[in-house]
Amino acid sequence: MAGIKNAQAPRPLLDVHNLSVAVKLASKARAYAVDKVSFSVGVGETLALVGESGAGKSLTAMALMRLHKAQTMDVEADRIDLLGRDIARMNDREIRSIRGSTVAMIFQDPLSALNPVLTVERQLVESIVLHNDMSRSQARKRALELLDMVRIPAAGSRLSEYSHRLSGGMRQRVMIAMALAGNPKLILADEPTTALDVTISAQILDLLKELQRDLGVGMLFITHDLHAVRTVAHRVAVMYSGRIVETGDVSKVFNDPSHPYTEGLLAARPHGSFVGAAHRLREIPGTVPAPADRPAGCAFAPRCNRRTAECEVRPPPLEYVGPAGFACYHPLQEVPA
Amino acid sequence: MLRRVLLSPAGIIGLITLLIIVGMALSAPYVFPKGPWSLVARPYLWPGQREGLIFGTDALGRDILAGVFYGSRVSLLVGIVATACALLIGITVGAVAGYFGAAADAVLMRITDAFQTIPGFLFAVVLVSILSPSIATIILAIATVSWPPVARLTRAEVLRVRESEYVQSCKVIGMSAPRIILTQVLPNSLSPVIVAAAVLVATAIITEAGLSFLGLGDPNVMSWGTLINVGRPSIRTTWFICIIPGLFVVLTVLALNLLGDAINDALNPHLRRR
Amino acid sequence: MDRQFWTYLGWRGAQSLVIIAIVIVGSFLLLHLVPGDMVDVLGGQRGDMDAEMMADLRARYGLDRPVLVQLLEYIGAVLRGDLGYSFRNSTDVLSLVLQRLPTTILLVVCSVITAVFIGTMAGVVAARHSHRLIDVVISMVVLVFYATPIFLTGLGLMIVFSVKLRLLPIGGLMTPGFGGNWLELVTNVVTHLILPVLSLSLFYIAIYTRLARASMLQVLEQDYIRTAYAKGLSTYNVIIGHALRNALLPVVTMVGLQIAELFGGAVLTETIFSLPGVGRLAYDAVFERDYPLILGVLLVCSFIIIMVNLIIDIIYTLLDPRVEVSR
Amino acid sequence: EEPVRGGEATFLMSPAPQVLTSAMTTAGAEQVVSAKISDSLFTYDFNLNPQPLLAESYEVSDDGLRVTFHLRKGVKWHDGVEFTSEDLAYTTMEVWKVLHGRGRTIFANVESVETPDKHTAVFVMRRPSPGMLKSLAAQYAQILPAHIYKGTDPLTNPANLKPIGTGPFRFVSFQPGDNLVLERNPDYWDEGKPYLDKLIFRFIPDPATRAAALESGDAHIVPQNLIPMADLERLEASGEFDVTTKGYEFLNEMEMIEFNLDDDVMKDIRVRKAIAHAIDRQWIVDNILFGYGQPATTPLHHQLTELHDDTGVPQYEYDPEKSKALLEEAGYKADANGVRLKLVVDPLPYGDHQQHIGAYMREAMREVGIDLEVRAQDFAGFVKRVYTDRDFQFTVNLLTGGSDPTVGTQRTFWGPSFKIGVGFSNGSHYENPEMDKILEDAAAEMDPAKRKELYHQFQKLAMEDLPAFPLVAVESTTTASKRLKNHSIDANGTYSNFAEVWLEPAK
Amino acid sequence: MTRRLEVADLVVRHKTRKGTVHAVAGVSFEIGAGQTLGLVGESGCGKSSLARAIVGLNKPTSGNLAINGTAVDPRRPSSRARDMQMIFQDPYGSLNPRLTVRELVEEPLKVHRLRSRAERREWVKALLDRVGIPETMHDRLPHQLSGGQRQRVGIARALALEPKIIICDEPVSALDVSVQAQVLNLLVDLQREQDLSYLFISHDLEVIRYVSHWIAVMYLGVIVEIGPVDRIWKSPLHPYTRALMQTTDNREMQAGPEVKLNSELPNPLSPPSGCRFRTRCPLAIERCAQEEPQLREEAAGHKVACHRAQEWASRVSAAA
Ligand SMILES: Nc1ncnc2c1ncn2[C@@H]1O[C@H](COP(=O)(O)OP(=O)(O)OP(=O)(O)O)[C@@H](O)[C@H]1O
Ligand SMILES: Nc1ncnc2c1ncn2[C@@H]1O[C@H](COP(=O)(O)OP(=O)(O)OP(=O)(O)O)[C@@H](O)[C@H]1O
Ligand SMILES: [Mg+2]
Ligand SMILES: [Mg+2]
Ligand code: NI
Repeated sequence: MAGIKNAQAPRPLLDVHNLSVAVKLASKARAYAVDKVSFSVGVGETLALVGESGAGKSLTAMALMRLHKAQTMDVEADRIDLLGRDIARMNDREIRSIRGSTVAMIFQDPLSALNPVLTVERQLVESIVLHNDMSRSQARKRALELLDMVRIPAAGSRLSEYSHRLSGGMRQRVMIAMALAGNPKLILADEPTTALDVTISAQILDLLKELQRDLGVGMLFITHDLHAVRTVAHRVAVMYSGRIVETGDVSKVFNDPSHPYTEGLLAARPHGSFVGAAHRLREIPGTVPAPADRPAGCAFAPRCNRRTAECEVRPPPLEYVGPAGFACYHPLQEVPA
Repeated sequence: MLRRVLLSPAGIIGLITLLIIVGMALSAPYVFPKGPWSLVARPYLWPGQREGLIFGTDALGRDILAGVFYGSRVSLLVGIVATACALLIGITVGAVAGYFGAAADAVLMRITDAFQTIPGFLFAVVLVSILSPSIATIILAIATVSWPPVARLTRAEVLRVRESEYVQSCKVIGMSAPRIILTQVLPNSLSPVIVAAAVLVATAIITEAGLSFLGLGDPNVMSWGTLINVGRPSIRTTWFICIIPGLFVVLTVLALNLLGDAINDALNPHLRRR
Repeated sequence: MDRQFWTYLGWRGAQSLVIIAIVIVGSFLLLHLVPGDMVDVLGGQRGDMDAEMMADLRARYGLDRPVLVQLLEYIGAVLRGDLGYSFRNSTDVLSLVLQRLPTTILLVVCSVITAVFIGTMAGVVAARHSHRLIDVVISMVVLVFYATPIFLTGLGLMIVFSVKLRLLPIGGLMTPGFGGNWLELVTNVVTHLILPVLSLSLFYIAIYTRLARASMLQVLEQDYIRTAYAKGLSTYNVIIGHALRNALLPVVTMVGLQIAELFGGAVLTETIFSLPGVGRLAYDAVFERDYPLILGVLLVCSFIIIMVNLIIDIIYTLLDPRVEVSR
Repeated sequence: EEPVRGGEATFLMSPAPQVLTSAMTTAGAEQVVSAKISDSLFTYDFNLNPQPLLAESYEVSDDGLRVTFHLRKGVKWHDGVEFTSEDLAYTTMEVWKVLHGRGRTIFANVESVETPDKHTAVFVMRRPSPGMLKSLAAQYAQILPAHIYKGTDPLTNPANLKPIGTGPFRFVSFQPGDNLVLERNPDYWDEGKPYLDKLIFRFIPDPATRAAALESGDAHIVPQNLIPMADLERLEASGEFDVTTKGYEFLNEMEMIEFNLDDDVMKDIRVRKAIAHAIDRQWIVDNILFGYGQPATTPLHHQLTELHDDTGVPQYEYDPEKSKALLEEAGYKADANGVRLKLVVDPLPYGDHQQHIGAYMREAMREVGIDLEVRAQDFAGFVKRVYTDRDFQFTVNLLTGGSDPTVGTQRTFWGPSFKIGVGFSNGSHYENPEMDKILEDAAAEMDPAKRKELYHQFQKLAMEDLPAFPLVAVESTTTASKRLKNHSIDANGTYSNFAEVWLEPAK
Repeated sequence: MTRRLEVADLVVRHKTRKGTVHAVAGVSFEIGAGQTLGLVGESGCGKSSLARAIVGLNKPTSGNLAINGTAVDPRRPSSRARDMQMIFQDPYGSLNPRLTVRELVEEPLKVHRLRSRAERREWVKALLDRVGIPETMHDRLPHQLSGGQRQRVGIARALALEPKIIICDEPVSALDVSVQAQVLNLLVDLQREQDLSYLFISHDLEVIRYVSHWIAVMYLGVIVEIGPVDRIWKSPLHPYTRALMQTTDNREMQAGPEVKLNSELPNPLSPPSGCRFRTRCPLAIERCAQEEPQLREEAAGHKVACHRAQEWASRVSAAA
């Protein structure tokens, strides 16, 4: 399937330069769970951030909104431009003022992300009142509108419900409605469908895609589901152990990957049946290193069959070829010397 | 784990204090070979009033320091034995109720509830006085009123562990229920109970002191409670008789709690690191 | 509150009945199987009762029949709302207990409220600044409270505030023979209660502080707190609006579990501050082998504790809509 | 000093009274409070001579079989009804003789009470009872209003909790277990009295709290050793409080060892003597009683000045060597640890003193090779063990001697008073016909000199046979604010009616 | 082909305070030697309940079970252990955190008192070697292993008693994609080597397709479609199966009615009357509400429970 084509070159909405997140470990050492990642999201564009568990996707999103745990983590960044303002230099008040209004978030597990003891209405209205100059009754009306917008049937009666009474899909819709309450320009969606069933997940992906198109917001879509990336994203950035190893248009990256990891990831997914074809899946040997155990050079080197001595010395830089880029000394397209 | 405990300042302070008190308990017969009861001087001597009697004498002219030394033996003994009994009852009840559920659970938990709805200390007072105060009845009474929380805690943990996949997997490999309880469920559900045990010992020591305060201590056994009881009527004048052993109670309880907290902290990240 | 809630309540009610039955049978048998009965004590105190007179008394009080018969009769009487007669006090047990109950309830309720209120506040503050100086200070202070036996706290407070400073009365529930309007009466009772309540609640303040701190820390880790921050709420609003209510849930549960202990602790407090409550009533009754009275006190206390627990369950249901699922 | 009218005095007690009349109970708390509400026939001076109260005078016939009381006229019950000889007759015959623990003994010989007129009552005796006249103070002989009690069950009469008396103070309110409030009786027969407007009793179980209450000025008077002895010195030294031992002449408490003569070991008088010699009673007086008492030389308290006489009475001075020799003689050889025999003592669980004496004895006995265990139990357990199960070796008991040997001491040594199940009777199970005869004769002897001689024989014999060993004659203390006057002016002390008590206004 | 496992009319009910859930409402299937039956369905449709009932962790309400042709009382979870084992979903929760890798794998042998100590050691070593756990890790505790390694230990443990049937309840759902492939390959290899039969549960259709010989689709406690992997993949007949296929990259599915789901699973406490799927089915007709469709064979081994299945079946066969 083809990725969604984005007609004109996007105006940058979010421009991140060398964002790092250092995690303080028990032994007082620090490890970079996110290591100098740079990316941008254009207006009306969806950038998918994919990678396996522990790659640092969530931390990246958290760090942008400064929602990381300050006691155990430090965030460093050269620059994080959001609509021309550098949010890396903002103080807490300023950050708070963009949370929910300019940037909204959707989380992976809607059950735990909704407050269990407050009604849907209370939580929705809270967001609405916070970011719009509205009375309570106006806010209630707006809440109903939002629930309709995310296609919750019988929205009126859902307002007084508690989250545990809603189904998984419904909860995620409520989360999305809450995210939309402040009319954000950018939505950070952290694995919004991972906790959901395939059928529901498809519905939510459709909804997100539609909303994003209709409202023209930018979206940073975090996932490890490659199929989901194809469905909703324009561009994709592949993360591996805290670094972006490859980025580019979805169709380019998926159909013609440059980085061996990207390729391995794509090939590891079952395609077809072993019964007839009797083929085995492509394995990537080993496991993702934890940030503290990351080797000096290319983080993927220990698992890579193309590695050379060079790979183990210094991490390869992310090099751009047009809009696409990859971080590998031995990309797949490399003409063997 | 010990290392983790020792890494936290609270753990170290707690452990050292406790070791000192245990040391006092062990060394008592050597330091005071004549025992805690011998009448060494005039009653109500103030601390330091007479050389060699740094804590003074009690209402009968016994050396309070000796009493404190010997008292630590009894207080620790009461604390530990009562806790051991409470743990034995509580863990058994909790494990059976939690693992087998259904009728066993209903019956055992109602009994536990019944014990929990009777005011604990009051019940201990009733028990000790009708059975007549002795170290055995005091231990019995304390154990009787302190097992229900252990049972609840164990049950909750067992319920959690029972549903875990590794217990399921043991059922699938054909392990018998008793063996599962003993080798799988209990070892994995007792950490919070161990933490609670430290606090239980502390509570037992306080309860013993409280009972003695009401005159329900064992008169043949020198505990901190005994001293407190002896000193209590004259607390307005010779407050030290009451306060010194009282401070030791406070210290021990503090130490046990600090240690319990440290163990808890040491166990927790371990469990959370998944 | 829907039907489910009422079914649940009915279920809890049934459980409570079973518990009370266990308490009755258990304590009755316990008290009747130990040596020494009320007549022994009576005989002892009167000094010159002969065996016949004692046998007479036993017959009169029904103490000469088989224990099981006595038990069945007792249960029958309890069902009729009759807790027996305290011959020592020449009054029926129920009215005796009811006369003393308000004092104890006042003491316990005030202590619970104080402990929960101060404890939760301290716990929230400590959690909010966890691992900083204020947290350490709160934790240590509270631990010392926790480690100090109630009687030491009580006597200490009394010596300082009543004897040395002469700020507060020494004991009792109110000035004997107090006559005044209700406002003066309330003031009078309050001044009498300050020290007992404080000494009883200090221990529990510690428990609630630690609990509230732990629970707050745990709640602050939850995803919905992150959601609240992501909405753009201020820390204050997040804590008050989102975290507190969730953090209170274990506190509420703990109140239920601890109410019985507080009644127990009341024995000591009432003794030290000479409050005419049920704790002291029971304590005196024990020494006089006034079995109907001891039983009555235990029973009424259990009953109240069970009722309190039911109320707490209802509060819990109001605070946490998930109960219908989790219980 | 000129008494001042007015003021409220607070009286601390423990335990709390359960009812407010003492006509049916021997419990001390009831006696103290009811004496203020209801007057008795007499009060007693320090030498235990009766002083008129409701009885203006009395006479005894020569054979001692008719005792006539002339009652005071114009005395009214608090409800306005006149007090008459009918009240006395009713109370004597239907209450004291039937329901009062001591009364049953004291008035055992009263056959009937004749009431020739409203103000004369004649006690018709079966045998002379000289001791009876020592026992007509309020604590043993509180008179009840016949118009309220007659025809009811006195034990459950509601007036027990809302008493109607003839005394200087009227009932106002009673919070069981907490306080009792009395007010001045304006119609009191002794016009002008009482001086106090209000008398408040507070029942405080904790000794430290009592001391604190006295010190903080919340209370004015605390009777009967209810202030810890250790505090007395300091309180006295403060200059604000008085400590007095006056006013307990009728009480005559004695710390006494009762040996169980049914016990194989205790049967042996050498062992009993050995125990007696092993105890330093002066130590007990000095260190446990803080000097409030004397080593007892006979079973009769030294405050019973008329009868107490230790001339020629065998004494058991503190002498461990003698004690060891006696044990040796009795066949108890020391083992490797120096232990000759193991014994158990049961101290009466009432107050701390017996426990402390027990604890002291454990140490003292060790000196002579007796390994002593001090058993703990509560009051009920003690009574049952000693008087019903008789499962003990010896006790440390606190026995009330009373105003006359017939009231108290007699039951400990008189054979017939041994009854299973009866508390504080003849706990030793001592039976000696000679002794029985002496006691019976003495009880009925009208001639004071002969009576004294009989009791002297009693004291000698008791100390020879040693069924019980009197340790210490206790002197009880009353601690009171110096502002409170006239509270211990007769033998009844704090048990008297407090009509004379007055409170100096605070400066 | 021998029948390893036969399940007939299995019913599992869970009593809850709110009512009774018919988690498995009459399920029948069989698995042959060396074959895999893949079981898919949405969360809550009863897959785990079914699996647990088969291994004896749940007591089924009714139904029959036969292993190698011999009937086993499904209500008595006695010694099925040596014929049948299970691999669990959660690689973190399925191993006792206090036992070493070696002990974990040895445990089943000890329980059944099989082999001598030395033999046991040998066997454990061989097993761990086979699943790819290097000897250096044999004395580690579970928390010192990665998710994939744990799952391998779980597999070795399941194989210790040399069972022929293995029930795999979502064995790879919790694993990273790159590790998933390793485990899937291992499972497939083991099957070939040892002639194992799998009941393989997943909600990932691609995974199911990869490992299975047969696929069964479950919906609210019943199997709505079952058949050989290729048939199901290429010509699914049940609208629900078709809806599931839409969520994959299945490009081989034959044209048929477009089924897009817009609603969620109904409350399992009160499943709809008639066809359970009708409330979400865009193709439902009146009959669906009245009559519960039975599994009917539409082609060799391919059974569907849908009143309208024949309509598309004829079209499919026409197209074929
Ligand atoms: N609070 C924390 N303390 C220490 N390390 C952390 C913390 N949170 C995350 N990490 C580490 O940081 C790394 C990145 O975590 P992150 O949550 O961003 O991964 P992710 O890509 O979102 O994974 P997933 O797909 O599982 O959500 C991981 O190795 C994780 O162990
Ligand atoms: N122990 C239980 N008690 C009560 N209800 C249960 C229990 N186990 C499962 N259920 C219910 O039975 C139904 C089927 O659950 P089951 O776990 O078998 O589904 P599943 O298909 O395995 O789902 P998943 O894909 O989420 O694992 C669900 O509605 C579930 O709520
Ligand atoms: Mg994440
Ligand atoms: Mg499942
Ligand atoms: Ni595609």
